Amino acid sequence: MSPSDQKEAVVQTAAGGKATSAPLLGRDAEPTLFELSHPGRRAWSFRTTGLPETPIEELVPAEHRRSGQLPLAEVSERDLVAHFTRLSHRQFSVDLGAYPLGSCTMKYNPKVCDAVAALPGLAGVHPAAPAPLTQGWLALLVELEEALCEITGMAAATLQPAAGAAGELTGLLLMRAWHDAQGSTRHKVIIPDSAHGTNPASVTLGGYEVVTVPSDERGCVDMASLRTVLDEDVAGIMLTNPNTLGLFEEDIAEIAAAVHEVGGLLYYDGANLNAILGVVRPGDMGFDIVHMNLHKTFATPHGGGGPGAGPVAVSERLVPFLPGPRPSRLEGSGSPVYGWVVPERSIGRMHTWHGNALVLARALAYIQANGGNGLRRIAEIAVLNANWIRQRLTGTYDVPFDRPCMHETVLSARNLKQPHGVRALDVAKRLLEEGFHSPTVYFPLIVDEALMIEPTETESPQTLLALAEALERIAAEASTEAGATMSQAPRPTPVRRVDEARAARTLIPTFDARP
Amino acid sequence: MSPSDQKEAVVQTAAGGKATSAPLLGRDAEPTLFELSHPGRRAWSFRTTGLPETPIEELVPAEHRRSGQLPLAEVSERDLVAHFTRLSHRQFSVDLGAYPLGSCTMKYNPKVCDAVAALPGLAGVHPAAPAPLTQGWLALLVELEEALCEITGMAAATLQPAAGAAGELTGLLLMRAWHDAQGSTRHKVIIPDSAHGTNPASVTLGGYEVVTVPSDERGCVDMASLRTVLDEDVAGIMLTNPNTLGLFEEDIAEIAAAVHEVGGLLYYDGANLNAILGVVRPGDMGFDIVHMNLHKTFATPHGGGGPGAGPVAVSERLVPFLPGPRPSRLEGSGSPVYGWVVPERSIGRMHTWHGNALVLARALAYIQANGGNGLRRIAEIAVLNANWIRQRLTGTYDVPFDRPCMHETVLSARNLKQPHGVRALDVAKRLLEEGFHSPTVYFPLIVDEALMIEPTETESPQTLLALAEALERIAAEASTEAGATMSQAPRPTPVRRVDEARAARTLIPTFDARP
Amino acid sequence: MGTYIPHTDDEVASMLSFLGLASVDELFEVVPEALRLQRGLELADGAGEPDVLARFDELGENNRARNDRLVCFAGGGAYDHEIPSVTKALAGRSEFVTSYTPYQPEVAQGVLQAVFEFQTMISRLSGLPVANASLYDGASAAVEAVNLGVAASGRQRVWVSAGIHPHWRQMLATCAAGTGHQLSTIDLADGQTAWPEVDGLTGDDVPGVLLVGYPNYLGCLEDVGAARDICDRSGAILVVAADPVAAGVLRSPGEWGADVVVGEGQVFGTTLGFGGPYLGLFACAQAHVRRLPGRLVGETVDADGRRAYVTTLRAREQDIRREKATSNVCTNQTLMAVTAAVQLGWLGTSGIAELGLRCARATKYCRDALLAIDGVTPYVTAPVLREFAVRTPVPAEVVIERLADEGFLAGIALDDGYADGDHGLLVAVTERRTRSEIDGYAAAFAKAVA
Amino acid sequence: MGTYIPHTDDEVASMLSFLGLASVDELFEVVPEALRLQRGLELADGAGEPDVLARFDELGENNRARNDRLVCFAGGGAYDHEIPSVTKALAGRSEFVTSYTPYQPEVAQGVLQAVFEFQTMISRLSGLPVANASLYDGASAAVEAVNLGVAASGRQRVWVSAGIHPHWRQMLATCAAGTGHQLSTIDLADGQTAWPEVDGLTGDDVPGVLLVGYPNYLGCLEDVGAARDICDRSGAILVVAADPVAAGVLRSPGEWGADVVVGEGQVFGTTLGFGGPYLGLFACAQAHVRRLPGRLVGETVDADGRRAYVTTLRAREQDIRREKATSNVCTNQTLMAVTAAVQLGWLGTSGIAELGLRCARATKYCRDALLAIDGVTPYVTAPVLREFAVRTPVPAEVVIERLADEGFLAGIALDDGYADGDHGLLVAVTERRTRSEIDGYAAAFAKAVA
Ligand SMILES: Cc1ncc(COP(=O)(O)O)c(C=O)c1O
Ligand SMILES: Cc1ncc(COP(=O)(O)O)c(C=O)c1O
Repeated sequence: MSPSDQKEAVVQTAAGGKATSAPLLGRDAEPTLFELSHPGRRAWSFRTTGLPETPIEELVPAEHRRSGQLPLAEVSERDLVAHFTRLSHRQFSVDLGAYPLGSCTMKYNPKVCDAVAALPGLAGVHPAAPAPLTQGWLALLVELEEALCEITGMAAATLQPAAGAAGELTGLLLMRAWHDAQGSTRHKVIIPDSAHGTNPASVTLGGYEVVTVPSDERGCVDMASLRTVLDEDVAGIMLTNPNTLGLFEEDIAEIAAAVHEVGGLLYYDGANLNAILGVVRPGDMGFDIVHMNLHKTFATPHGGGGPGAGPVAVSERLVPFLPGPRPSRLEGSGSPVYGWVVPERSIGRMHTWHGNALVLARALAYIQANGGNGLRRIAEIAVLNANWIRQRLTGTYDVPFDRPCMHETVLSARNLKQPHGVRALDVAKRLLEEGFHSPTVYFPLIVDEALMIEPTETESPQTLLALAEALERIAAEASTEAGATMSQAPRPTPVRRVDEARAARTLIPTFDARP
Repeated sequence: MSPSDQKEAVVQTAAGGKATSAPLLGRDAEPTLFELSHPGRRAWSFRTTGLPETPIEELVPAEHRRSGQLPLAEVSERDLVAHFTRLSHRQFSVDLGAYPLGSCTMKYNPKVCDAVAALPGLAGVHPAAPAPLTQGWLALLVELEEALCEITGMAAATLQPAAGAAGELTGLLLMRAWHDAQGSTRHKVIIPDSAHGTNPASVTLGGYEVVTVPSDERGCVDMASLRTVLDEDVAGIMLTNPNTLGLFEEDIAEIAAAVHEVGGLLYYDGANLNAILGVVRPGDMGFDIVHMNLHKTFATPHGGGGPGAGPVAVSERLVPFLPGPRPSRLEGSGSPVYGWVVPERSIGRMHTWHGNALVLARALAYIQANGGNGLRRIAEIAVLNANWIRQRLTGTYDVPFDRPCMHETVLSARNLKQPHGVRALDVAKRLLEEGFHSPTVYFPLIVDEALMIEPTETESPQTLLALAEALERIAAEASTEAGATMSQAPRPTPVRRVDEARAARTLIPTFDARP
Repeated sequence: MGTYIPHTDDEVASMLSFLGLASVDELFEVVPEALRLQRGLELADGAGEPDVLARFDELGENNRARNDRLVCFAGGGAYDHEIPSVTKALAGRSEFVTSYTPYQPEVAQGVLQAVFEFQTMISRLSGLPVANASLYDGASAAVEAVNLGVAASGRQRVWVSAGIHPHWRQMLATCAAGTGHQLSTIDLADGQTAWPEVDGLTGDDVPGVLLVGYPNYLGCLEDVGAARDICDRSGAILVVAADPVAAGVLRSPGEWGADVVVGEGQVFGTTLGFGGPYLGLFACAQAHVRRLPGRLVGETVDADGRRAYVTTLRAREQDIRREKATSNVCTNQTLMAVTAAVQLGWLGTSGIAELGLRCARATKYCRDALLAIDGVTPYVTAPVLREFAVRTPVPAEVVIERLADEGFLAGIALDDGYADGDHGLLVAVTERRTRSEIDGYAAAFAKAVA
Repeated sequence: MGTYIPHTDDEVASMLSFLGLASVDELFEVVPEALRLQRGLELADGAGEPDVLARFDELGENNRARNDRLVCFAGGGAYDHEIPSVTKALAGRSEFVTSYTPYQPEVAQGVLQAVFEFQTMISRLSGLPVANASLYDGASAAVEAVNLGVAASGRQRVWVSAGIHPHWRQMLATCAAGTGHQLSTIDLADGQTAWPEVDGLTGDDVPGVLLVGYPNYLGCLEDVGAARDICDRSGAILVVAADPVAAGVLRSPGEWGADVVVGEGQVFGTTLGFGGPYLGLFACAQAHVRRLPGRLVGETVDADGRRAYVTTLRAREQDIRREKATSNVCTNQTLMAVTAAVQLGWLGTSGIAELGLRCARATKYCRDALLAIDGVTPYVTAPVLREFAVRTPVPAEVVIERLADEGFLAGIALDDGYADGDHGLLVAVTERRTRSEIDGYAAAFAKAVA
C-alpha cells in the first residue's frame, strides 16, 4: 500500500493528537468531534452485570425499534480527552483572569464549593427519595432559605427557580396570584427603561403588559413619570436597586409608598444584590418579592452560561402563595425533623424537582465561609472597587451619570468616536489584548456606547490599576493612528473578530447543516 | 491621593487578574508568585480546634525560635488560582496532543486511574499503620507484584524503588549481595554504548566500574567485543531489550549464556518493556534482574518529571536478597491474610516506606483494565505504530539502522545539515509549530543528530500520518530558504528559543538570586 | 474568618483617600439612613474551609438515600447512570466551569464549539435539525415547547398526555396561569394516552399543541403515530417528551413526526444531585427556528476566514427583543450541555445503542423478578423500555421504607392520580444494575410485601 | 475488554499491508522463536472502568486505617495535614499531571516556573541559597546528601544521629554497600544526639559528614549548634534533616550553619497515600551547587529577551555525565514539587507560621493529656514541637490495636532500638486535630492502658 493510499484510508478522519489549535502551539481551528470520529472506535465501558443478553427483538416491539444506528462521534478516550482539553485552552474564564462583565458579578468561585458539590452524600441523592431518607438535604435547603431571608429581609423563600429569569417569572406569577386572591384583576407591570431584558420578557410570560418608565437625569426612576402611570391597573413594578446603571435608587421609599398606594407590589431584581449585602435589605426598602442570582452574589460558578439559581423571597403576605412543595422544619421536640409542605395557596411548581440543588449547596457553603460579617465586607469592597475604577477613568471615558456608583459603573465610549470611529465594541475587543475580559457593552440600552464595568470584590487593587491603565491606553490609542486599526482587535486570540452577521444569514446550527 | 501616588502604593505588586501570559490572550511572561505577593494577603484557613492558644514562648525554647518571619508569597486565593491556571496554559502535555518522546513512552494516562488514586480508602492511609489495619493495601501490592512477575517471567519483585534509576541501583546492589554471598568479589559491570545515562550512573553508585561494549553495525551488542571483556571480574551486564535504538537484541540468548558462563548476572532495564508485553519475557530471555518503569509501560502519568515507580523483579535465586519488608500473603486457610516479611538476606530498604504506593495502585488498575489480552495488544500496536513511522520516513530522514524496529525508532537528521545547517534540535523546535511535542534528540549518543520517535499505541493512524507529514514538511523546508530560518523556531509558543548557556553561566536558581 | 477578598486595610485606606472618603460607610451615603440595616446580619461568623467542608459532609451523612449506600431503583426523570472519570475530568475543567455566556466569541471558542457539538448530538438524537444550547430542565423545556406550539398554531388549547411526568404537568399549569394557555390532561388507558376524537371539534376546543411522552412516565412506549395523526388533522404542533437515553434503540421522535422534542438530559453525565442542576433538551423543526427559546450557537468564520462559532439568531432573545422575546431565559445550563457533549462523545455510536439495550435488558430481568413475587402485579401491560410500574399489596411508601433498611432505594411511589386507589411503585433499572443487585432487590422486595 | 487503543481492525490491516506484513505476529519475527511466550499472559481479561473502580473501592474498604475513619495521631515522617481544595484543583491540572521532564522549555514554562518557585520556597525554608527540583523522598534525599558530603569532604566516615528516622538509616545502610561509605550511628541521650569527641580522631575515624534531625524522629529539638561545632573542627559537612512544617517557627537549618538540608515534603499538600509518592527536599550552600543531585531550574531569557526558565547545570546529570554524574536520578517527584509550591503559596508567610504554631499547641495539649494518664510517662524530656514519644504500661502495638476499635490511629510503636526494652509510642499531632478529638483520644488511651 503506497503512502498516498494510506492517506486515502485515514484522511477522512482528523488527527486527534495534533495540537495546533491549542493557543500554546498555534492558531488553527480545532476539528469537531465528528471530524475526529472514525468508524469502530470507542471509549465507553459499562459494568459487568451478569445479566442475560436478551436480544433487542425481545425487548422492543418492531414498530418502536430504530431502523439504522444513531450516528454519534466514534473516538478513542485519548482523542476525546485531547479534544476537550484543547477546547478548554481556547476559553477564557475567571480562573484565568479578571472578568469585569457588568451585571454578571464574575467574582472568584471558591474551590471549596466544588468540593462541597462533589460530596457523595449530596451529589448521589435521588430527588424523589422520601424525606426520611434525605434529611441532610432538607436541613441544607431550610438553612439556606433562612439565610437568604435574613440577607434580604423577607419572610420566606422558594429555592425552585433555576436562574434569575425563572425567579422573575415566579415573582410575577406570585403577583398575579396575590391580586387574584384580592379579587382584583390588573394588567400592567411597570419597569424602568434601564431594566434588564429578562424583566420585560418575564412580564409578558406573566400575562402582563409592560409599561416603561424613563430614567431621570440622575439615572434613577423619574418619579414624575412614575406617578403618571400609576393606577389601579398596575399589578406592580420591577426594580433592581442598585439599578443597572450601578446607581442606588434613592427615592426607593417614596416609590414603594406610591406603588403600594395603588395596591401594587414591588418586585426586586436581585442581580445587583452584591452591592448591598448587610448594608440595606430589599425587605426594608419596601419590596414584596425578591429574586437572587446565587451564581452572581453567592459565587456559584457560571458554567459557561449556566447553571445558576434564582431563589425568590417574599414578604409575609405572599408566603401562602409560594411554589411548593417547600422544605420545612417540622414542629416537634428534640432534634429537628424535616419534611415537605405545600403552601395552601401555592402557585405550583417552578422546577421538576427542588431547584438546582447542588448550586444551592455551593451558595450555602459560600455564605457559611464568609459569614454575616464577611458578607457585608463583600459589598463594601465591591463598591469600593467600582468607585475607584469610575473615579480613575472619569475624564478618560464619558461618565453619563456623574455620581458615586455602587458595585458597578457604566461609562460611555462615545467620546472615542472621533476621529477614527472607535466604538465600545472596539474597546471591548482591544481590552482582550490587554489580558482582561471585556465589560458588558451596549447595556443598559439608555446609555449610548455603554461600557458596564463590574470589578467585583475579589480583584485586587493591582488588578484594578492594570485594568484602568489598559483602558487608558486604549482611549489614548483611539485618537492616534492606532485608533484606525482598533477594529482589527483582538489579534493574539485563537480566532479574530467573528462574523456574526454571516452566522445569522446562513444558519449552521449543527455539524450536519454545514454546506 | 493622586493616581500616581496610587500607583506607587501598589506598583510593587503584579496584577493577579491580568491574563496576558495565557497564550489565549498574549505572550507576556507570567509574574512569579513572589511578584504577585502583597504584604498581609492570605489564602489559608485551618480547622477550628477549640484548643488553648498557648503563646509560642511556652512552646519553643528561645534558642530554637526563628528570629524573623519566614517570608513566602502572600497572595489571595483568587490570585493563587489564576497564577497556576495560567501556568498550566503555558505547559504542553499528553492531554493536549501527541508526545512522541522516545524512550519515555508518553502514552495516554487513563482518567480512571486518577479516580483510583484519589479513593479515600487508598489515599488516606498512613504508611506506618500496622498490617491488620491495612489489609487492602497489602492485598493490592501483592496482586501487583504477582502481575509484574507474570509479565516479566520472574519469581518475585520489590515495589520499593521510586523510579527506574532507583530500580537500577537496587538491581546492582542485589548483584553485589549475590556475589558476596557466593564469596566472590567482582568489580566490573558491562553496559552497551547505547545505554541510557542512568545505567552507568547507577553502576558507579553500586560500587562497580563501567565497562562499555560497542554496538555493531546492526545496532546490537557486538558479540565479539563482548566476549573480549567477559571474565571472572564481571559482576554482570545491563541491557535494555529492545535497546535504546528500538532494536531487539537478537543474540540475547547467546549473550545470556556467555555472561552466565563467567558467573555474571543479567540486568534488564525495563524502560522499553512496552514493546514486548505478552510477546517475550525478560525472564525467558535469561535475565536475572528486571526493573520496570510503571510510569512508562503502565501509563501512570509522568507529572512533569515524576513521580514514577521502578519495581525490580528477580529470578528465584535472588529472591532472598530483595529489599524488605515485603508485602506478603501469609500462609493459612480461609480468606487470605497479608503481612510484612523481611527476606532473610535482604539488602535492606530502598524507600522510606513501601514505594510510590499510589503510583503502584494506578499501575495495577491499568493492568486490570487492559488484562492479559489487552497488554499484548498494547505491544503489538506500539510496535506497529513505530514501524509505520519508520517506514514512512525512510528516505526523508536518515535511518542509521535499516531494520524493523520495535516500539520506537531512531532516525537521524544529519541528512538535513546541508545547505542550511539544519540540526536535530531545529527539527525538534520546528515540530512544536506543527502541533506535536518533539521526539527525544541526541540520544542515544551513538547516533549523530538522533531523533528518537516513540509514538506509543494510544496515538491513532491519523495522528501518525499528521506527524509524518509534519516531519516531511520540515525535511523539505530544510533544503529551501525556509531552512535558513528554522533556527527561529518555535514561533507561536509563549517563549521562543531559550538561552540555556546563559542560564548555566549566570545561575539564577531562585527568585532571590535574581540580579 | 474565611475571606476571598484580597484587600489589606492599608489598601482600602489608600483607595478611600483616592476617593476622598474617610470610611467605607461613606460609600453608602447614597442609601437613605432610615433604610440601612442598623445591625449586623444575624448569621454565624465566617468559617474556614475545613469547617465548612466538615459541616456539609455531615449533612451528606444524614442523607440515607445516597447512591453509594442504597442501590438505586428510582427513576421518574432522574437516573443513576454511569458517569465515567473522563466526563468528570473534562467537564470539570475550570475554563468551562468559571466562564460565562460567550459574549466575546474570540475568547470563548471552547464553550461555543462544545455547545455546537452538543446541539449536533441532540439534533441527531431527536431526529430534528435544530437544537438549542440548553434550558433549565425537562419541565422548563416542556413549558417553552408549549409556548412555541401555541404561538406557531395560534391556538391556546393544549392536550397534555397524563403520561407526562406529573411534576412537568404541574409546572405547565403554574406557567399557564401567566400565559393563559388552556391545558387539558388526556388520560392513559393501560399505560398509553387515550387521545380523544379531534374531528368535529371547533373553536377553543381544537388543540394547538399535543404533548406526549416517549417513553412516558410509566415507562411505556406510546403510539406517537396516533398523536401525529391528530396533529395532521387539527394543525396542532406535536411535542414529544423523549427519554434521550433510549435514543440508541428507539425510533427517533423526528421519525415519528414530532415538531418539537424536549427531554431531560441528566442521563448524560450529570449526577443525581437531588434534582439539579439538570439539563433541559430542546429541538425543533426548521420551520420553528425563529421561535426557538434560549441560546443557539452557529458556525461562521472570523476576520481571517478561520472557522469560528458564535451565538446566533440573537434577535429572538430577551436582551434584544425584550417583551417580544420568544422566551425570558438568559442563564441556562451550559455546563451540563458541555457535560452531555463529553458523555455522548464517550458513548459514541456503539455506546448509545449499548446503553439503551442494557437498560432494557436489566429492566426486563427486574420486572420479571418482581412480577414473580406473590401479590405483585403489573400496573399496566403496555411495552416498557427502562422503567415500569407494579402494583404492590402494601403501600409503596412502606415498600420503600422497608427496602431502605435492606440497602435499596426501591423506586417512586405512584401518586398524582396514577395509583387509582391502588398501590403503585415506579421502578427504574439502569445499565449500572447488576444481576446480583437485582436478585438482592427482588428478594428484599418479596420480604417487604410478604 | 477495556482498551485505550484507537486502532480498528481495518486500520491495523492497512498499516500492516503498508509494511508488507501479513499479520501483527510478523512484527515480532526479530524475536527468536524459542524465546517467545507461547501462551497468553496468565492475567484476567481486561475489565471495564466501573468494574476496576469497584475493585479498588473494595480494597479501600479493607483498609481500616484510613484517615476518614480513624483519627490520625501517627506521624514518623508522614503526617495528616490540611490539604485545601485549591491545592488539589491546581496541582491536579492535567497539564502538570500528564507532561514529562521539561526537555522542550518553550512549551514547558508552566512546570518550569512552578518548580522555580518551589526551589525559591525551599531555599527560604532551609535558609540555604540553592534547592533542587525534588528527589524521591526524604530518605533518598538523605542518601544523596551523604554522597555529596563524602565527595565534598573527601572522607568516607559518616556520623548518623540515631535521631534520624530508622527507615532512612536503613536506606543509608543499603546504599552504603555500594558506595562504601562508613556509617556510624551516634546514639541519643534523652532525645538528643550525644556526639562523641572529634578532636584527636585520625584517618578513617575523622567524620566527613554529620547527619542530624531537626526536629528528630522522637520529635525532639536538637542542638544543631553542637553538630556545627564538630563540623567546624573536623571539616565535616553538616547535613540537617529538617521537618519543613516547622520552618515557620524554628530557626532555619541554614541559620544553624547547615551545609545541606534535606527533608520530607509530604507535609505540603501531598496525601498520606500509604507512603508515596512523597517529596524529597534538597537544599545546599552555593559551594556545593555543582555537586547538586537531580534537576535544577534556572531563570534565563528567550530569543526575544523575554524572561524564561530552563533546567540548568545539566552537566552534573547522568544523561550527560554518565558514570561521573553526581547522581543517577532522572525521573523525580516534580508533581509533588508543584503541589508543594501551590500549598506553600496557599499558606504564605502568615500561614506557615500559624501552621507550626498550631501543631505545637495541639502537641503540647495532647502530650499533657496523655502524661496525665496513670502509667503513661514521658519517653524523653527534651523539648518537642509537633511529635513526642511516651512510655506505655502495655505494648504500644496493643495500644494501637485497642484504639483502632475506638476510632483512632494511636501512633507508631517505637522499635529499631528506641524502645530499649520498654514500650514506646510515637505520637504526632497536626493542626487538624481538634480539642474534642484529642480529648476523645486521651480518654480511649486511658481505657486502653488501664
Ligand atoms: C439585572 C439582571 N436581571 C436579571 C438577570 C437574569 O438572570 P439570569 O441570567 O440568572 O436568568 C440578569 C443576568 O443576566 C441581570 O443582569
Ligand atoms: C532506557 C531508560 N533507562 C532508564 C531510565 C530511567 O528511568 P527513570 O527516569 O524512571 O529513573 C529511562 C527513563 O528516562 C530510560 O529511558
